[in-house]
Amino acid sequence: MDHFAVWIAAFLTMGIVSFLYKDNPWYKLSEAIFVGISAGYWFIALFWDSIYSKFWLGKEADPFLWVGVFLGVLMLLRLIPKIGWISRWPLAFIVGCTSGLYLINFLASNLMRQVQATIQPLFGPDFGASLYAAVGSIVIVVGTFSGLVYFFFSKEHKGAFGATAKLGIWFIMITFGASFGYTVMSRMSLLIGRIDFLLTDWLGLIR
Amino acid sequence: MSTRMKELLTVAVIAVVSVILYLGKVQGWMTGFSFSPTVSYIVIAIITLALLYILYRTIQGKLVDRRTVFVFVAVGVSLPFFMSISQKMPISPEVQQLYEAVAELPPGSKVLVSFDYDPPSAPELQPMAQAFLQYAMRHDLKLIIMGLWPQGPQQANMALEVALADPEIVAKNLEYGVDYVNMGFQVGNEFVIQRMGSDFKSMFPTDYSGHPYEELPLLKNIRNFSNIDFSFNLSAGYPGTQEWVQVAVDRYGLKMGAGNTAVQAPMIYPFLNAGQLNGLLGGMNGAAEFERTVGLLGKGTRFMLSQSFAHVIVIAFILIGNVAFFLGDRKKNQ
Amino acid sequence: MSKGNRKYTPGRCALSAVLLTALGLILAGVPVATAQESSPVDTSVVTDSLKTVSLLPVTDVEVRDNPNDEGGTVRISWRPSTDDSLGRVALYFIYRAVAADGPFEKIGEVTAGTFSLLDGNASDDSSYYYCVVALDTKSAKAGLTPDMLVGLPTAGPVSSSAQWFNFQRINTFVACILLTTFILLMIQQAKSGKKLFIRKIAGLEAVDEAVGRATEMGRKIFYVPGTQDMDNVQTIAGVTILGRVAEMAAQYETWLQVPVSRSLVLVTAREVVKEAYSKAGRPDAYHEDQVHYLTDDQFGYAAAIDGMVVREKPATIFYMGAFYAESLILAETGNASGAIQIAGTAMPSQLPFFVASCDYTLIGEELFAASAYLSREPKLLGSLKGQDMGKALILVAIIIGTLLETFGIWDFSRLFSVID
Amino acid sequence: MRREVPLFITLIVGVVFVLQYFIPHYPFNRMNGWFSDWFSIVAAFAIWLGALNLLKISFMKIINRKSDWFYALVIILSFGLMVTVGFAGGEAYREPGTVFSWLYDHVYTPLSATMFAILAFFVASASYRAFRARNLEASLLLGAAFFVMLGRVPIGDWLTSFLPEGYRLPQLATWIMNFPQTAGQRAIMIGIALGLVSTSLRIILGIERSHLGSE
Repeated sequence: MDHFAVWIAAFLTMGIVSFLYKDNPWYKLSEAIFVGISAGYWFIALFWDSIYSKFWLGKEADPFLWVGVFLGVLMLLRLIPKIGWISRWPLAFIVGCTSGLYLINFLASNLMRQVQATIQPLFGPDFGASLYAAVGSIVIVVGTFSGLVYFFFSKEHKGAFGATAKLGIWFIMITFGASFGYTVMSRMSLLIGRIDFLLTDWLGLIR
Repeated sequence: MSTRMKELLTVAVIAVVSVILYLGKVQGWMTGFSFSPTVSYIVIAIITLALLYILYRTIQGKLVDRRTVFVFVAVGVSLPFFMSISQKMPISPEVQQLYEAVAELPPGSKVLVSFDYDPPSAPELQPMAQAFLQYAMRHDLKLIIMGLWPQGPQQANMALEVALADPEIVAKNLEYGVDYVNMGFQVGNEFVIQRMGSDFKSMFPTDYSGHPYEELPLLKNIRNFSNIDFSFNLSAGYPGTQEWVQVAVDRYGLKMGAGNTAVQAPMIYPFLNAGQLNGLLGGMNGAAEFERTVGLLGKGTRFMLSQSFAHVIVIAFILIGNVAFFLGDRKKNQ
Repeated sequence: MSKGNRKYTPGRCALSAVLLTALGLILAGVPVATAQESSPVDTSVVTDSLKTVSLLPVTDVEVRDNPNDEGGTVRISWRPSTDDSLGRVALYFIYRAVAADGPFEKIGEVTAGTFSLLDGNASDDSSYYYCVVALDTKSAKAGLTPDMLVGLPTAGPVSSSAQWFNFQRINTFVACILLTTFILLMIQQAKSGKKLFIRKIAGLEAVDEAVGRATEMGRKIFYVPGTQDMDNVQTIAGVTILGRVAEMAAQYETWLQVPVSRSLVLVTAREVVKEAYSKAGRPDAYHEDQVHYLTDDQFGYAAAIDGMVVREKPATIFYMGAFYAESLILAETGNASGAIQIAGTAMPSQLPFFVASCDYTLIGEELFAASAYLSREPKLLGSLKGQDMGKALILVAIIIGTLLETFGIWDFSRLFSVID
Repeated sequence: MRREVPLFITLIVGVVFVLQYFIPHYPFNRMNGWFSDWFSIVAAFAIWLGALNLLKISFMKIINRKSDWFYALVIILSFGLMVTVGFAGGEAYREPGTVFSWLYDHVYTPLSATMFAILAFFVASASYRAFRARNLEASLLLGAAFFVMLGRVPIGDWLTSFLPEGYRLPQLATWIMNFPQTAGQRAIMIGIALGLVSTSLRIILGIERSHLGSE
């Protein structure tokens, strides 16, 4: 059985890999299995984790949970074309909650907190410790400032303003470059992990 | 040859190769196969020559097909598996910072470890998880494990299995429920973190295998984050480190370190810089460095050679592409 | 446009800002009135039982409800024991009881040098008495028995309570009000006919061209709204932009296909596309299965779209919303198939690849500006302008703050602190 | 009714959910949790819509004998299989040893892990094809990528071992990550936060409403 399992896994692995050469029946088969199995997986996982565990799992259900059930039922009314429009109510509810929550979360953690971290003495405690540290805190202030200027929509990027915006886009490009380097690192690691599976578990070449 | 014939031929070749591979595995023809250092250097030289050939072709104006690039990546990542070349590795400050934060915890401190990833990201995060759990157990830290991703607790169990097999840890006779617990998965993303901030138990009435909260001695005095001394978050995306920082660190003042996939890591640096995090492990390289700092070499270290190769190959292709671009440009200008 | 929005005149905006702030202050005042009086303790008495284990006196124990929280927490603080500075104290033990004379139960310990503790295990319905003892290393190891605490000075009674306003968050509250005011003000100005300049966003200038190209080639347009659900604002932004794209597609009579990975997105996207087709005067051209579901799984979704792109060869592909690792799989396959690609996301880690593999990319904030930019509705453009005012304020704060901090005049950054 | 009620609902819940951040008192302190419960319940109901849509489209393909109808059949069968064993497995459907977990470990996991891993190939081909030092901006991107990629693997340290300690590639990479990268990242983050706040406001106030459809 174990052999069989490893071979199935290897067969599907190679099916996906074969797409790199070109689209082919092997890939199409793997893709169809993937779509079906994963849709089934989420269907089942949502049922047990979101509904069963909340209502049947022997604990006392919070009465407010029924609001969710009510909204869910309204959502399913979409299946009846004539009154399908009622499903906009739960949708409006979800969108309203999301907007409210995100507004606050991002305002506090991504805006306030990051502005706070940017405002610091230009010559910080590490100043003079090394060349890197000395330049570092100045770079942070200048980079964040000019980067924000780039995102101005209502002013033409001309003159000194334009020059600052230009500096900003340079910083953003360095950020992208660093991000790119890290992503390469990450993706290669994943491939290494997969090749480890093929060489070790499937072919048994490496102990 | 018609397309149909080609397809049939491909299927036949794959079938034959599969049979050979199967027999090879059953008979153990090549188990434990590896290159000697000399062979390793010859292989490296061949790869370099091949890259130079591609450069030559590109200069002549023939861009290679993307599939050639694919083959190089596959070969360049696979071959180092058979090589044994040792590499020196410097430790970056963010890894050192995490190590120090953990090392200064007194024995018996309660550490919350959240496993927020699934099997596809395991190559990067599993080595970190293993090294962290093993180090924590060797230093008598109490571990409370949980997951915001459904598959997280399974990954945690795999890492625990490895850690508990360590002879030094076996000697400590650690007991489930007293020295470590796995609380399992809970749906609700960042809202789980928020509820834990005020009431741990309401989110995890039972542990992964169904033991009630009250019956686990380790959890006796744990009501919320104020009872946790340190937390370590292993994250591959949403929900992950950003959400932990937004809720647990910013609102409840939890002390936290993080291990991230390399893709996530750059986004986490502003949090590190703002002092919201105590240390960060980024990607497999972070894992390897951490393994070195705590002196527990594992898969992270072993895979670093492949990682080096892969990076060099990608850089080589960027350079080759740019050579083609500049030469092409010059031609256009003439 | 609609009558409902008339009410946002500048005057009213300012008024409501003032009122809301006042409301906040009033609410904030509530806990001040109800907070328990702290009770200083007479610590001159040190009993014999304490001396035997060399307990050291702790002075001025204060207990009070922890402010700005949902209740259940009491803050205990004390003056350092005189022996603390001499390095003789190892630990402070903190005890709690429901009656002044015990029985006391240990609820925590802190190391020397820390002079406060939060008791998070309190119940709002009962009141408590606390006592704090300082111990040296030897007696800390030996431990204490409850009877040793008899006669020890206690602090209390105190009970925890929940507050109606978190005063520590007043700065976020003010920021929220300010931004809202800016945006509403600018919307008002825009509606009154003031011309607002918006700089060019290259990615959005190209939308028209991209839709037109699909029409010329007689091929499809794919629109991918990301892999996240409707509880992500990026998805909402993506779906909103879908409306503008669908309107153009309807005008050009080009087949627009929207594969989605979440059921709620399916429902929403259908509403949007249907609305767009009828707005463009082509309700008959709308077909429900234009928007269809694949799977909730990130990579299952990517695998399926890859297959569709290779087999159906769309002329144009849009990626607008929240994307993770699938971004590159999708964009590279689309690129290899020769489609024009326009992407937009606020996920910084995915942006470099969109920049590399797509023809145009909306970076971060530009994604949120897109729907305003495409529709050119004054109300939406006004909100962009309001957003910029917020940005200008931040820039000024960075300059002033950095100067103040560099010359050590004032800790300006504290204004932005959000830590509770 | 079709439009006003949803707009009203959005307005009310949006404002309440903004205010709950400032009000620690019950019931506001619980709202976050309720929302997450509600959302997951609604999503669990709504997935019926998605699943039915997937099945409908696949069935249509089979009935109309469109090209590739065979794969549509595979989708239906594998979906049916997963759902059947998932329900049959009961509460413990995910425990090791069940058919569901077998399918998860040996079908689902290798498929998604491989899909994730082939990104490595795409990264390499995108690097070769698309990352050109066309102008100063692109050169900065490439330069940063170059230093970070080399600086994060042992070979970078080896290549610059002739430089004094503290100025080698790994330290340079660390510096890039900690300062210019952080600055750029922060500008993007603050910008996104502003965009998000303004989009959320537009939605709450009903200025942005196309997601609610037509009359």
